[in-house]
Amino acid sequence: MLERGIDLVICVAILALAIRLVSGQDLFRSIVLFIAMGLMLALAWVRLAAPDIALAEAAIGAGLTGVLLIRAGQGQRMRGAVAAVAGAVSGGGPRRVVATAGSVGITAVFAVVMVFAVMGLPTEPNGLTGVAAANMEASGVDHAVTAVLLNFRAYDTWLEIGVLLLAILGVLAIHRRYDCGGMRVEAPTMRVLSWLARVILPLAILTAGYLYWAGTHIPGGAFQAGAVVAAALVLLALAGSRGVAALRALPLAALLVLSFAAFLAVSIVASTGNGMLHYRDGTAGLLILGLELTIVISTAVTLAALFAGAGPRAGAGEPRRDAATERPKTL
Amino acid sequence: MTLLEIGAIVLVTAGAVFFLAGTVGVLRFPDAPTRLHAVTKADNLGLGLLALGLALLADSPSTVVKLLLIWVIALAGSATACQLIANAYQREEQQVTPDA
Amino acid sequence: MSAFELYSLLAAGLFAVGLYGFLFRRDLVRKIVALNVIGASVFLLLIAIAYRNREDWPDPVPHAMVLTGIVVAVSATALALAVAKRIEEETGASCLPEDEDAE
Amino acid sequence: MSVFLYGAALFLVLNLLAGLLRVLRGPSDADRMLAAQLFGTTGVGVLLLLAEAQEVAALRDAALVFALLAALATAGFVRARRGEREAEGGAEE
Repeated sequence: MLERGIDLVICVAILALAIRLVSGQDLFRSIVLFIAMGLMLALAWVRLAAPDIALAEAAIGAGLTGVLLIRAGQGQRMRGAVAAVAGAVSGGGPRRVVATAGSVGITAVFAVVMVFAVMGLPTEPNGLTGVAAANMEASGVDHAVTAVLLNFRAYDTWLEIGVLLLAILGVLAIHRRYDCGGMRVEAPTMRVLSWLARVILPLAILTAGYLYWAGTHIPGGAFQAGAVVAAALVLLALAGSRGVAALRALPLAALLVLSFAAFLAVSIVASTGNGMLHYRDGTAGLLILGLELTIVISTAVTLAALFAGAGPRAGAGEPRRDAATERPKTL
Repeated sequence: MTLLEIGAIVLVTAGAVFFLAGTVGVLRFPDAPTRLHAVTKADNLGLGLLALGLALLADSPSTVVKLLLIWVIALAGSATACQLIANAYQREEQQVTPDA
Repeated sequence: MSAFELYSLLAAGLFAVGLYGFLFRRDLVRKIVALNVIGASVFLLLIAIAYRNREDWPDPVPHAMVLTGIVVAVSATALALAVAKRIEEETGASCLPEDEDAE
Repeated sequence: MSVFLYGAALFLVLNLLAGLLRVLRGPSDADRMLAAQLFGTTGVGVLLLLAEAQEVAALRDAALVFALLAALATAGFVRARRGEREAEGGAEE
């Protein structure tokens, strides 16, 4: 009874938060509401017996996404670009009313269709729980989610790492820089923050190591570990240290592609002829641990570098750096 | 019900009262610096009492250590965040009334 | 009402709300936030379905999908924000040009 | 015992939602950010309670991660603020 009460409160809160954050006028307020929604989502994952997702949400949803959006929103305000596009629909008077009613109407129709689609889901569970459970013995790990990620569906995970790589390449290209120099904007003036960042970094690395190790038998794993380290690196950068910005282009590139390359190497060298990333008997446990370690490193560096790319360019008032002299010759 | 469980209930309840006090403070206090008092002091004390209460129920020493570690880290984070927000607020005020 | 029904209904509603923001708000950062709301709704539906299958040992496959999905979502968000910032630097507006023409 | 823990968790969630009023009202961004700080601390508390009530130890790890990163969003906020002021200062010169 109480448990259902918690579920109900969480669901109503998430929906109300979403409506407010989508419809509100003040961008910063919407972003804070989005961060609050991330916290409520973490509670939803807890209620739906998905502790792995709750861990990822704690590191990414509440931490990294929030700080990315805050930076973007404040940067936009800083450049005075918000006022011009505050309203959902431009114009005034009856035209505006009609347009708003139209957009809400379309959304409402869509919502009804979605509700019917969800209610029409088959009632007989027909998932892969049994198949996964039957193959756990051979997977090399004792935690089902890790087994799916790095053994049963390792191919998907490999391509996901590829997506991360594409995203960072895109950000670096847009940023017109091939290292993370954009992160260097911060002057190290806030001593409390530097203190905290220096305390948090070793603790974050410790936590990441624990999550990495825990992932083989209880909820946790490489992605959560990487995200925690990334968040600590971002905190360090915000405190004025150079963080990943200290990396030159070549080591940065090496760390970014490390995991993708490791998957490629394993699929060529260590797999059986039955398919890519089909591990040989008895090697699965060790290979998974190795691949996970590369995921931790690459995810951490990639997420931290992504943050650098989305931040403000070296001081809004400062003239743009001459790309030709600063850009390293090759990636 | 064992003595430990009763202790846990008392501590967790006390913690919840402090959380309530913090929320009331955030909603009712007149400006940002006073609201910061409510968030940082009341809520962190509440979290400490809650962690202590749950530590009584813990099944292993490592869980107790983890609970206390969480509290200490939360303290450090929220103390820093409090100072940062206060700093930002102060500058904002100065900007609004530059001659004051 | 079971937890599965509750959370999957929430997912349906959340998708519609996110879609509204994505289609009808003009500011690019807002569109990106709305896209994240849509993402959250998809994740919720997947996890709710995993929970329905067996509450004591939920289906690990959707869990793995959502886990990778969250990481992909944050990197896509970062890329989208970088594009939005560049658009703003080039055009001085924080929305797309065709939206401005619609005024 | 678990009834008590669920009750306490529900109480904290309601507390958290009450704190949302401060985000909606503001008036300054600093007020909104301090409300976010309130969510962080309360959220850690809820996760700890649910970890005990549902007997899922991993939720304590999630609480640990939340606590570790509690100041991240605030740091981003203050930094962006500072950049904003520097830009304004530069424009005045």
